[in-house]
Formats: sequence, C-alpha cells, structure tokens
Amino acid sequence: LVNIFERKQEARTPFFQVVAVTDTTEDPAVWGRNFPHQYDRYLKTADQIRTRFGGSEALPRPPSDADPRSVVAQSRLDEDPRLRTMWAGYAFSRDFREDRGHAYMLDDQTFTERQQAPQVGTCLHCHASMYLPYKEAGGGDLIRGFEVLNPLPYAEARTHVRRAIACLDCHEPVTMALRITRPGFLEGIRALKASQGTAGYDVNRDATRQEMRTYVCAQCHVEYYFRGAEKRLVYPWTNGLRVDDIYAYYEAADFADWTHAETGTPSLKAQHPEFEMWSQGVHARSGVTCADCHMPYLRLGAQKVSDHHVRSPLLNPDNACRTCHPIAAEELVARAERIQENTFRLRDLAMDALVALIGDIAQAKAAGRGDDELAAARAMQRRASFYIDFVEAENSTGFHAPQEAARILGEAMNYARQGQVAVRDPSFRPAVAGR
Amino acid sequence: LVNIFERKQEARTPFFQVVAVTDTTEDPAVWGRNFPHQYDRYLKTADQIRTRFGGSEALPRPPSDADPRSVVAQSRLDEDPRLRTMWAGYAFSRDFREDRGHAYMLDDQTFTERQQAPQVGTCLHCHASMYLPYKEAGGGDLIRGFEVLNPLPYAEARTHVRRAIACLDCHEPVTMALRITRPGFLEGIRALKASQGTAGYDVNRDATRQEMRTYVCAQCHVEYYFRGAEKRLVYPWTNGLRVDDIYAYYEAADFADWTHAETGTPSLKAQHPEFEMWSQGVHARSGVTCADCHMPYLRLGAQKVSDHHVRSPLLNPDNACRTCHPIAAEELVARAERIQENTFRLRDLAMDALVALIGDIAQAKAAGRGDDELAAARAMQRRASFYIDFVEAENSTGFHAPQEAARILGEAMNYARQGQVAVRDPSFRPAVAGR
Amino acid sequence: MTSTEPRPSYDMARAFRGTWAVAAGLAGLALGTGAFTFWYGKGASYLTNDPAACANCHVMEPQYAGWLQASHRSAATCNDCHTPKGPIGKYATKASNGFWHSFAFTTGRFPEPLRIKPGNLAVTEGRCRSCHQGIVDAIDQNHGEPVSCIRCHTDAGHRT
Ligand code: HEC
Ligand code: HEC
Ligand code: HEC
Ligand code: HEC
Ligand code: HEC
Ligand code: HEC
Ligand code: HEC
Ligand code: HEC
Ligand code: HEC
Ligand code: HEC
Ligand code: HEC
Ligand code: HEC
Ligand code: HEC
Ligand code: HEC
Ligand SMILES: [Ca+2]
Ligand SMILES: [Ca+2]
Repeated sequence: LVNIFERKQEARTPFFQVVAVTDTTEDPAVWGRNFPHQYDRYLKTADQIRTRFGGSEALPRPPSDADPRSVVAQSRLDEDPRLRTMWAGYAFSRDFREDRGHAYMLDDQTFTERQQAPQVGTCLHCHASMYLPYKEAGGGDLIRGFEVLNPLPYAEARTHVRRAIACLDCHEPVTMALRITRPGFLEGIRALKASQGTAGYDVNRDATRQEMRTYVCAQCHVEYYFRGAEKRLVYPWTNGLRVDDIYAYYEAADFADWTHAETGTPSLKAQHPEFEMWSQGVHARSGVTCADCHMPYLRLGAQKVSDHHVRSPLLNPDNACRTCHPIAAEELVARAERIQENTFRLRDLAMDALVALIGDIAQAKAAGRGDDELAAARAMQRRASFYIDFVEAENSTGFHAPQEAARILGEAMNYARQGQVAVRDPSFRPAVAGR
Repeated sequence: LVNIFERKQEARTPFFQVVAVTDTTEDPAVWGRNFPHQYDRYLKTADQIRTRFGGSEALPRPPSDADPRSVVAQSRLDEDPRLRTMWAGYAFSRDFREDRGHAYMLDDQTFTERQQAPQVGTCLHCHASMYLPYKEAGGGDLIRGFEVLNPLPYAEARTHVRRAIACLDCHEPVTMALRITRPGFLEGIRALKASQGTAGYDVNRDATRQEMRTYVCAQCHVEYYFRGAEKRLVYPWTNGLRVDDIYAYYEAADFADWTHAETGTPSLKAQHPEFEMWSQGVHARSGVTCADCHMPYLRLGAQKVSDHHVRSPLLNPDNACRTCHPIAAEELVARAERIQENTFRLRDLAMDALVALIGDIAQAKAAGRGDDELAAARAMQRRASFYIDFVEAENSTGFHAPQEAARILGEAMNYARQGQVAVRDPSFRPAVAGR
Repeated sequence: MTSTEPRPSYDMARAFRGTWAVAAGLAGLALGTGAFTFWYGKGASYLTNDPAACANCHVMEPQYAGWLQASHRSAATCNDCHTPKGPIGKYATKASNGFWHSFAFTTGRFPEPLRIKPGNLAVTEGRCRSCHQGIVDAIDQNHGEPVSCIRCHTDAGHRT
C-alpha cells in the first residue's frame, strides 16, 4: 500500500531549470530566475508594517556618514526607558530597536549605535549570508572559517561579507532541500542532543524534514554568548532549553556579559530566544514548525509555494493560521493579542520590581554597604534581570509559549522583590527554585 | 446477525416513556426508568479513582456517631500543611479534602469537621437537590424558599433536604431541557450581564443551549460568599469574572471571611472558581463547555448519550478530548499534566512566599508593632492569600486557563514579597497592579 | 488437549471423516450467514462508489455528514480518498476494510471516536496527490520525506 505512495513521487515533473545554480551561487537574484515566486516574496521582507506587539514601524531619519540609513525601526528604549536602567553599562542601553525584515539584517547591525562598543566578527554569524564567507576564510572548511572570522574586529570581518541572508544559507542548491549552514547551531544542537543521550548528532544527516522547518530559523533566533578570547559563538543548551537550564549553564561557567553600571552586579543579557520559548509551547508539542506559521503556503496561480515573505503571522492569519484553526481571522488575531496583553502586563510588573531593586542596591552601595552584605541582593538582580530579559527579548510577546512566559515573569518578580528584602535585612535568605 | 438488527432498531427509536415524570419527581430512580443510560452513569459518580492532580482517593476511616462515613477523600491539609497557616483561624484549616463524585456531596458537607464552626442553611444551596426543598419552604416560590432556608442553623435546614443533586436540579421534566434551579446563579449571572450592559437577564429564557451546558455546572462550581445577617448566597461578579475584578468587589464591600489568627489580617477565602477560571481559557473562547469535557458523548449500543458519570476528563480522554484533538490519549493526558506541573510549581513558590510573609507579620505583631505600621503588610497578605487561594481552590490545577493561573500566582508572589519588604521598611509603598 | 497417552487408533478413520462433514457444514453455514449479512447490511451497495453506501452503517454517519459540509462534496467521494487509485488496489482495500469493518460493526468492538488506521491513512495521503499533484509539485519538489497534506488539511475530507 505504502509503496503505491512512493512510486507516485518519481512521476512528478521537475521544474525547468532556467539557469544552473551551484554551491557558490550566493546572489539570490540568480536563484530567483529558477524560483521567481520564492524570490519575489523574499524581496518583500523590506516591507515594514506594525502589528499590536510585533511587526515594525518605518521611522524616517536623516542619513549621515556614520549611518546612511534613511529609515529605521522604532526604538524600544524610547518606548520603555526602564530598559536603559536594566542594561545600564551595556551597549544595549544605547540603541535597541524593534526587529524588522531580513532584508535589513546586515545594515541594521552595521549601523546600530551598539557598534560604538568594540564588536567582533562573531556578530556576522546571524546578520549576513555567511556560507561562502566562512568557506572562503576557512579554505573550504566552514568551521575553520568561522573560527578565523570570529575574533576579527567587526569592521575587518565586515569586508569579507557581501549581503544579507540568501537562498544559499537555507537551501542545498541542487535538491533545494533545507540544510543548516551555521556553526553556532550545528554545535549547539549537538550539545543539546548529547545531553538528551544522542551522541554525535549531525543535524544535516539526522533531522527530519519537519524538524528542519524549525531548525533553519533556529540558526539565528536563539539565546547566545561569545565564549573566551576566541569569541566563539556558543548556544548555552547543554542543560536544556528552559531559562532555568540556561541560567544554570551560565552560573556553572561563572559567566557575565557585563557589570551593571549602577549596582556592580555581574549581569547576563538574553537575546531573541524564539526557538527556546517556542520549544516549551503547545504548538511545538503538536509538531507545528516556525515555517508553518511564518512561511505559510500561498497559492500563486497554479502553484502552491512557501511564502518567503517572512514576517509576523498576524499580518497574514488566513494563510498562517486558518488551515489548522478554521475560525475567523479577526478572532485568531484577537486570541494572539489576548495572550500578548497578559504577557505585557506581567512584563510591566516585573520591570517595576527590577528597577526598584536596582535603585535599592545602588542606594545601599552609595551608602557604603560592603560586597558581602549586598551579595544576596545582587544574586537576585542577576537572576531576575536575565529571566525578564528572556521574555522581553523574545519577539512574540509570550505567544510562542503563553504559560511558560507567565511562569518566567512570575518567578522573576519573586526574585526581584526578595532582593529588596535582602537589601534591607542581611539575615534574609532568598528562596531559590530548583530546575 | 441479531445485533445488526438491534443496531438498526436503536438507530431509529427515540426514547420511550415508561413512567410519567413531573416537576415534583425528585427521586432520580424514577427518572432512571425513562433514561436508564443516563441514570446508570449518574450512579457511577460514587466511584473514586485518582489522577495525577485530580480525581479522588478512597481513604477508609472508622465510622463514628459524629461521622458515619466509612470512606472519605484524602485530606488536602495533610498533603500541604502550609494550607493550615494560610487559613489559620478559619474552619478550612480544620478539614479540607479533595473533592469527589456528586453522589457524596450531601454527606461530605454534613459530616465535614468544618461543621464544628456554626454553619447555616445557605451551604445546602450546592450540596443537595434543592429545587423542591426551596419550593416547599417558599410556598411554591423558589427565591422565597431560598431566603427562608439560608439563615436557619445548618442542622435545622438539613431536615428540609432529602438527597444529593438529582435530575430535577438540571432538567425540566417534560422536555428534558437544561434549566437553572439555583438562586445563587440566577442572581449572579444577572449581575454579571448587567455589568456588561444587558439588563434584566433571565438565564432560563435568554441562554443558548450551548451556554446552558456550562451554566448548569456554574450553579455551584463558583466563588461565593454569604452576605449580611440574612446569609444570602452571593456570587461576586458585578465587576467581572477575573480574580482582580472579584477582589475589587470585596474591597469595595469592605468584606472579610475571617480574621487571620496569627496576623490579625482581615482575610478572604476563595472557593472552587472553576467557572471563573474556565471563562479566561482558550476552551471557553472556542465555545467548549464544561459538559463537552466532563459529560462527553458516550456510545452505548448504537445511541450516543451524554456521559452522566461526571468526573476528571483525564480518566476518559478518548471520549472527553479526542473528538476535537485527534491525537493519542497518552499525549493528551501528558499535555494536561505538563500544564498542571507548571501551575503546581508556581503554587509551591507562592505558598512559600505567603507563609514567609505571615511569619514576618506575626513576629512584628508579637514584637508590639502597631496596626498602622503593619497596614501595608496586611494588605499584601490579604491580596496574596486570596490570589493564591483562587488558583489553589480551583480544581483543575491550572488546566482550565494555563496562562491565567500562572499570571495570578506570579502577581501573588509580587504582593507577598512586597509585604515582607513593608514589614521591614515602613517607608516602603507596595506597588499594586490595576485591573 | 494436552493428554500424553496415545489415542486408540480405530477412532482415527471415523473421526477423520466426521470432522470433514462438520467442517463442510460449518463452512456452508458461514457462507449462508455471510450472504445474509451481506444482503441485510446492503453489502452490495458497499461495492459501489456512492458515499451513501458507507453511511449504511450509522457509525459512518458523522463522517458522511461531515463530508456533505466539507469542500470535497462535489469533488471527491469516500472511495476517491479511501481507496487507492487503480482497480486492484481499490478492491483489495475495499475487501479488507469491508470484512474488518463489518466484523467490528456487528461485534460493536471498535474504538470510539473512530481513528483512521495507518494503512488507510497512507492510502488517503496518497490520494490527495492523485488530484492535486499539479498544485503541490513545488512543495513536494525536494526529496525529503513527502509532506503530509492532512497535517494541516485535517478537515479536507469531512469537517468534524
Ligand atoms: C503557531 C504559530 C507560530 C509558530 C509555530 C512560530 N511562531 Fe513566531 N510568531 C507567531 C506569532 C503569532 C507572533 C507574534 C507576531 C506579532 O506580535 O505581530 C510571532 C512572532 C515572532 C517573531 C517576531 C516577529 C515580529 O513581528 O517582530 C519572530 C522573530 C518569530 N516569531 C520567530 C519564530 C521562530 C524562530 C519560530 C520557531 C522556533 C517561530 N517563530 C514559531 C506565531 C508562530
Ligand atoms: C545567534 C544569532 C545572532 C548573533 C550572533 C547576533 N545577532 Fe543581532 N539579531 C539576531 C536576530 C535573530 C535578530 C532579530 C530579533 C531581535 O531583534 O530581537 C537580531 C537583531 C539585531 C538588531 C536589530 C534590532 C536591534 O537590536 O536594534 C541589531 C542592531 C543587531 N541584531 C546587532 C547585533 C550585534 C551588534 C551583534 C554582535 C554583538 C549581533 N547582533 C549578534 C541574531 C543574532
Ligand atoms: C541568518 C540569521 C537568520 C535566520 C537563518 C533567520 N532569521 Fe529571522 N531575523 C534575523 C535577523 C538578524 C532579523 C532582524 C533584522 C533586522 O531587524 O534588521 C530577523 C527578523 C525576523 C523577523 C521579524 C520580521 C519583521 O518584519 O519584523 C521574523 C518574523 C523572523 N526573522 C522569522 C524567521 C523565520 C521564521 C526564520 C526561518 C524560516 C528565520 N527568521 C531565519 C536573522 C535570521
Ligand atoms: C530563512 C530560511 C530560508 C531562506 C533564506 C530561503 N528559503 Fe526557500 N524555503 C525555506 C523553507 C523553510 C521552505 C519549506 C521547505 C520544506 O517544506 O521542506 C522553503 C522552500 C523553498 C522551495 C520549495 C517550494 C516551496 O515553496 O515550498 C523553493 C523552490 C525555495 N524555498 C526557494 C528559495 C529561494 C529562491 C530563496 C532565495 C530567494 C530561498 N528559498 C530562501 C526557507 C528559506
Ligand atoms: C499546522 C497547524 C497549526 C498552525 C499553522 C497554527 N496552529 Fe495554533 N494550534 C495547533 C494545535 C495542534 C494546537 C494545540 C491544541 C489543539 O490540539 O488544537 C494549537 C493551539 C493554539 C492555541 C491555544 C494554545 C495556546 O498557545 O494558547 C492558540 C491561541 C493558537 N493555536 C493560535 C494560533 C495562531 C494565532 C496561529 C497562526 C499564527 C496558529 N495557531 C497556527 C495547530 C496549528
Ligand atoms: C477542555 C476541557 C474542559 C472544560 C471545557 C472544562 N474542564 Fe473541568 N477539567 C478538565 C481537566 C483536564 C481537569 C483536570 C482533571 C484532573 O486533574 O484529573 C478538570 C478538572 C475539573 C474539576 C476537578 C475534577 C477532579 O478530579 O477533582 C472540576 C470540579 C471541574 N473541572 C469542573 C469544570 C467546570 C464547572 C467547567 C465549566 C465551567 C469545566 N470543568 C470545564 C477539563 C475541562
Ligand atoms: C456555591 C456553591 C457552594 C456552596 C454555597 C457551598 N459549597 Fe461546598 N462545595 C461546592 C463545590 C462545587 C465543591 C467541590 C469542589 C471542591 O471541593 O473544591 C464543594 C465541596 C465541599 C466539600 C468537600 C471537599 C472539602 O472541602 O472537604 C465540603 C466538606 C464542603 N463543600 C462543605 C461546605 C460547607 C460547610 C459549606 C457552607 C459554609 C459549603 N460547602 C457551601 C459548592 C458549594
Ligand atoms: C449536573 C447537571 C445534570 C444532572 C444532575 C443530570 N443531567 Fe442529564 N444532562 C446534563 C447535560 C449538561 C446534558 C446535555 C444537554 C444538551 O446537550 O443539551 C444532559 C442530557 C441529558 C439527556 C439528553 C440525552 C443525552 O444524553 O444527551 C437525558 C435523557 C438526561 N440528561 C437524563 C438525565 C437523568 C435521567 C438524570 C438523573 C439520573 C440527569 N440527566 C441528571 C446535565 C445533568
Ligand atoms: C448542586 C451543586 C453542583 C452542581 C450543579 C454541579 N456540581 Fe460538581 N460538585 C459539586 C460538589 C458539592 C462536589 C464535591 C462532592 C464531594 O466532594 O462530596 C462536586 C464535584 C465535582 C467533580 C469532582 C468529581 C470527582 O470524581 O472528583 C467534578 C469533575 C464536577 N463536580 C463537575 C461538575 C460538572 C461538569 C457539572 C455540570 C455538568 C457539575 N459538577 C455540576 C456540586 C455541584
Ligand atoms: C469541543 C472541542 C474540544 C474538546 C472536547 C477539548 N478541546 Fe482542547 N481545544 C479545543 C480548541 C478549539 C482549542 C484552541 C486551539 C485550537 O483552536 O485548536 C483547544 C486547545 C487545547 C490546548 C492548548 C491550549 C491550552 O489551554 O494550553 C490543550 C492543551 C487542550 N486543548 C487539551 C484538551 C484536553 C486535555 C481535553 C480533554 C479534557 C480537551 N482539550 C477537550 C477544543 C476542544
Ligand atoms: C477529500 C478526501 C476525503 C473524502 C472525500 C472522504 N474522506 Fe474520510 N478521511 C479523510 C482524511 C484525510 C481522514 C483522516 C482524518 C484525520 O486523521 O484527522 C479521513 C478519515 C476517515 C475516517 C476515520 C475517522 C477519522 O476522522 O479519522 C472515517 C470513518 C472516514 N474517513 C470515512 C469516510 C466516509 C464514510 C466518506 C464519505 C462520506 C469519506 N470518509 C470521505 C479524507 C477523506
Ligand atoms: C458494515 C458497516 C460499515 C460500512 C458499510 C462502512 N464502514 Fe467504515 N467502519 C465501520 C466500523 C465498525 C469501523 C471501526 C473499525 C475499527 O476502527 O476497528 C469503521 C472504520 C472506518 C475507517 C477508520 C478505521 C480504519 O480501518 O482505518 C475508515 C477510514 C472507514 N471506516 C471508511 C469507510 C468507507 C470509505 C466506507 C465506504 C466505502 C465504509 N467505511 C463503509 C463500519 C462500516
Ligand atoms: C477526486 C479528486 C480529489 C481528491 C482525491 C482530493 N481532492 Fe482536494 N479538491 C478537489 C477538487 C476538484 C477541489 C475543488 C476545487 C478547488 O477548490 O481547488 C478540491 C479542493 C481542495 C482544497 C481547497 C478547498 C479547501 O478545502 O480548503 C483543499 C485544501 C484540498 N482539496 C485538499 C485535499 C487533500 C488534503 C486531499 C487528500 C486528503 C484531497 N484534497 C483529495 C479534488 C480532489
Ligand atoms: C503547512 C500546512 C500545509 C500543508 C502541509 C499542506 N497545505 Fe495545502 N494549503 C495550506 C494553506 C495555508 C493553503 C491556503 C493557500 C492560499 O489560500 O493561498 C493551502 C491550500 C491548498 C489547496 C487549495 C488552494 C486554493 O486556495 O484553492 C489545495 C488543493 C491544497 N492546499 C492541497 C494540499 C495537498 C495535496 C497537500 C499535501 C501535498 C497540502 N495541501 C499540504 C497549508 C498546507
Ligand atoms: Ca546572551
Ligand atoms: Ca469566597
């Protein structure tokens, strides 16, 4: 019975190849001649439309030598100045904007004011078409190239790079099959699988097609840090994907991204953990991948294709959601926004708690209180700040895992307020939850 | 062969009137002669089987004159002694057990050790077949009867009552249509609808059949309090169904269920708000009613009947869930338990925070600190305790509304820990969230 | 029979003939009842393409009602999705389903709610392509595992 199904596969008519595309064809326009639908939609990632909590707003700005961009996304720091207090002393407190389409990824990184702090080649891992630059810098070896470009000063590494993400970064040119081209993910997923008992995991060999429809995005939409002088990009997944597992990783490594300017607390920065948060939600549990919602099928003429206009699904609920949830598009958007409102309320309360704790510690420090007396309160700030950041930096405002986002923010409040008690009462032992 | 004949017969015949049932036929056995399937399943509510977080455990006990029961459900106070601290000074700290089948509702109320405190007739509203007793006590008028029985001492009111919930309490005898027979709900839902702009709402006239499949349960599975000397059963819904709305109701009414024995805080007790919590979840939003999960359709022979064995749906996931979620039963149960584990973890952290606050206030009170100094901390205890109780008393351990349960517990922790700060720092102004 | 001592030999012949007669009788009876069931259960209609044939068994009624509301009412009958293309596959599946479903139906022993079995599911997945191969060529293009259509189009056949 099943083999009837297989024989059907061969009978399909392969598409007519207008141009030969090889493993060194980086320019998407060339791929676009064979796959016009996907290419047209790919170009539309330059659009900027807001949703209630996502999408992005096109803000005009006067181009200058330092930053030739005439349009940027809105600044999250202006939207919520408490973020500046949370990240006081770190580049993020200088410039942090709403994310926008893939078309802008390279320029947005190159010209962000966060570049005023010294950055390195590692940053380019997720902000440009890196498959060829890594191969070229590594004499044909992707990992070696990765290791070569990482420690270079950003400006120098930038000269090795030509464009934002291209077809080559997600597709094998001959079969168009999905593939992983980012060392960060190759090594991160291997460490995660090893911790779950599967040694020597090679994602390009072992992952199913369905898993790849998530993993291609998880190459970049993840928490990360730069390890050691060689500034190696590492995804902290050896204990698991929950914020508690990742925090335990950083505690064991005694790692800090920066020392908080107002409190002296060794602090951690979380960045866009979409993959980690999604993994805790009911959609992931039901096998619903990033591509199902962010690259839903679209019928163009007589062809059904994956919509390569990667954007907020709430701008396209009919295709992104209705096949699985046959209800009115307005109701779907309303449900998503209801979840996001709850998350936003908890984020607001947690930010108030953290800012209050930071004020308390800063005051005590200024009043000459010693490090040992402030240790307990600092530990609470470190943990509360990372937990809040984990949800704040995640770009779905809780939608990817509603209960998990609420849990994390609740526990963050428990820590921040206990920090306030500890500042006032040195005998107070804050209660810390297990994993 | 023969049973094909049977199948064909069953498919065609509607129910056959064996005996006449009128508006004064309280004995379910009589109704059972017309509806054997529903009656047989109704009797099975005497079964006791545990699920991970629900169901109930049959604990043998030596019957005595005071309490002739030979089997009870497990004590929640023994399972979590912190509950005794939370309710110190209130009857619930003496005896609070896991709920079990409807068959036991009258005995469980009659013989609970909570009867050692003086109780009144109002309690019977949800623990017995009250349609006829109310009519009899009110000379044919349900509401008048309700007002007569409420203030009576429990023992006296108990003599008016014959049995646990019967068919008459949910069904109109001639058409078998669902109907509301509980004054508490008739008046509660009218107040809620009025607050939403619909005046003069009469549930038996205006509700849809689908809404009735929730409302018949919401007659009893709700938060309540006894108002005034006349001990009128009131559901606090005039501001809405969220815990924040209900808390605002009690603040405006300056109401307290009891004064906490260790801290002197005027405290509030939440009871089984299944309807209120369910109303905030995605199932309610999708029109999935209590009966859809707790009284799912059951195929007996060739007929589909509502399973009147009302119990935890996790004991019957194939019928209760798989019609809408076509996945393996084990996965469905695992998903529900995953949600409940997250809720249980947050409940644990919140209970620790509350118990710590109660300890702090009790200590400060013993050390002679005045009421005005302790006011802020007491306000935090009152609010944190009610928020935790709202999720703790709710019997689905967060399943009915996963994100909402996590939100409530998170905000409770924020209050409890701020209370601890307030005890130590009279200048501290706790931050309180709006509605 | 687990007795260890050998059976007396003279019984062998007569017993042998006896069992033959009984077996033949039983077979006849089975055929007879089978035929009657076939006739009574309107088995003949089962062989046609008419969806109403499936709905003879009321346990199929929800799917029949769902089919009437779904997008394929005028596009595909039950057999178009539930039997493989090509005569041999079609009637082989119909025979095996026919037997097992009528067996389950008469004995009442089948899971509730009905779940399609892996074998029948593979047949149905295949049939989507027999009509829609053209439109899904692009997404089926690369040679990973074939995409499952009903992962997203669960209610293509019948809206539950
Ligand atoms: C069930 C559907 C669904 C799945 C699966 C899903 N997302 Fe999302 N995603 C959403 C929704 C809804 C939003 C909120 C968009 C908004 O607020 O406008 C979102 C937002 C985002 C955003 C921010 C978009 C913006 O407008 O700024 C990113 C980035 C993102 N998702 C990446 C991912 C990644 C990576 C994965 C897989 C690991 C994933 N998503 C899986 C539905 C989904
Ligand atoms: C592991 C992948 C990865 C690395 C490494 C990375 N980024 Fe990003 N970056 C992303 C993703 C995904 C987004 C979009 C989601 C978001 O904005 O949260 C983003 C967004 C941005 C943005 C636009 C939004 C904003 O924050 O203003 C800037 C600017 C940026 N990154 C700069 C940098 C710099 C500078 C570095 C090096 C320190 C860096 N990135 C390293 C993945 C990465
Ligand atoms: C090479 C790294 C990389 C990969 C791979 C990647 N992203 Fe992104 N993504 C980014 C960066 C960087 C940005 C922010 C761009 C900016 O703000 O300049 C971004 C932005 C987004 C946004 C916001 C778009 C908007 O209009 O606001 C969404 C949604 C998104 N990505 C989803 C996905 C999905 C889904 C996938 C997989 C199909 C994916 N990304 C793969 C790096 C990546
Ligand atoms: C961020 C990752 C990403 C990038 C960049 C990307 N694709 Fe894709 N592409 C996908 C995913 C995911 C699928 C769905 C694959 C599947 O279902 O097996 C896909 C599918 C396809 C398919 C198969 C038919 C279809 O539509 O499902 C074609 C052809 C294709 N892409 C062409 C392109 C071209 C041309 C470009 C560059 C313009 C490009 N892709 C860039 C992620 C990407
Ligand atoms: C490929 C199928 C698929 C797609 C696409 C999909 N979902 Fe879902 N969704 C599910 C499944 C499966 C569940 C789990 C509940 C169930 O079994 O129905 C679910 C659950 C949900 C829930 C309740 C759980 C929660 O997280 O609160 C919401 C809300 C939801 N989806 C909204 C959306 C939105 C909005 C989109 C589009 C951005 C979307 N879904 C896209 C399959 C899908
Ligand atoms: C989507 C399905 C669903 C709906 C709708 C639903 N429930 Fe539940 N209910 C559950 C599940 C699952 C549990 C957890 C059972 C367990 O832990 O064993 C539960 C538990 C309960 C319990 C505790 C049962 C026990 O074992 O102690 C009560 C009482 C209850 N629900 C009443 C209600 C009421 C009243 C409504 C409507 C206002 C309702 N439920 C709506 C699924 C549902
Ligand atoms: C508004 C309806 C309502 C009223 C009024 C009510 N109950 Fe209940 N009672 C319930 C429901 C629903 C349950 C099952 C859910 C649970 O146990 O949380 C229950 C369970 C119980 C139980 C078994 C579990 C336990 O707590 O040990 C006892 C005993 C009980 N109630 C006693 C009382 C007493 C005494 C009163 C009067 C002060 C009272 N009830 C008033 C609805 C009510
Ligand atoms: C706690 C409330 C409650 C009680 C008590 C109750 N029922 Fe029901 N009954 C329901 C609900 C809910 C339905 C579904 C009604 C609908 O879908 O419109 C129902 C439906 C029925 C039906 C319609 C056929 C069916 O099964 O859906 C019959 C007949 C029936 N009940 C008989 C009885 C009998 C006999 C008793 C007493 C032994 C009884 N009921 C006690 C709530 C109750
Ligand atoms: C007359 C009041 C009343 C009504 C109406 C009512 N219940 Fe209950 N219910 C109770 C009480 C009281 C208990 C606890 C009985 C005990 O523990 O002695 C209970 C227990 C339960 C339990 C726990 C059963 C177990 O085995 O643990 C579930 C589930 C439940 N009810 C659901 C429902 C649903 C669903 C409906 C509507 C179809 C409903 N109830 C209608 C009063 C009511
Ligand atoms: C009458 C239909 C129906 C029934 C019965 C039903 N559900 Fe659902 N369920 C839904 C719908 C609709 C959603 C919202 C997501 C979607 O649209 O698929 C949902 C969402 C969910 C979700 C994800 C949202 C959340 O709350 O996390 C879970 C988990 C879930 N259901 C489990 C169950 C379980 C367990 C049962 C049985 C006790 C059950 N459901 C019974 C229709 C139903
Ligand atoms: C367009 C294709 C299509 C047509 C036409 C169709 N079905 Fe189906 N059928 C399906 C699919 C797909 C499934 C599997 C649904 C799932 O797994 O959720 C299914 C499942 C079933 C099941 C198993 C129960 C279930 O929901 O899994 C039965 C029984 C069934 N079909 C009977 C019928 C009958 C009888 C007819 C004619 C009235 C019919 N089908 C017409 C596609 C179809
Ligand atoms: C003799 C009564 C009867 C007839 C006629 C009938 N079915 Fe069924 N069918 C059943 C029963 C009983 C089951 C449950 C069997 C099981 O799940 O073990 C079933 C199950 C199914 C299933 C899901 C279980 C499986 O084996 O995959 C499908 C699909 C299905 N039938 C399709 C059809 C189609 C299509 C037709 C018309 C060609 C049809 N049936 C005619 C009685 C019948
Ligand atoms: C006998 C031929 C045939 C078979 C077999 C068939 N279809 Fe169709 N399908 C059609 C026709 C004809 C239409 C109506 C024209 C249109 O709307 O595109 C259609 C419409 C559709 C649509 C668009 C309407 C909708 O429901 O959203 C979808 C999706 C679809 N089919 C999916 C499937 C899937 C999935 C299967 C396998 C389970 C399947 N089809 C099996 C012929 C068929
Ligand atoms: C990841 C989810 C997903 C999968 C898997 C999927 N589809 Fe679709 N399908 C969609 C979406 C979304 C649309 C709506 C496209 C549009 O309307 O632009 C669609 C539309 C269609 C249509 C109707 C186009 C129209 O609007 O008339 C057909 C036919 C169809 N799909 C068949 C199939 C078949 C056959 C398969 C298996 C090879 C399949 N689909 C797999 C999501 C999916
Ligand atoms: Ca980080
Ligand atoms: Ca109360």
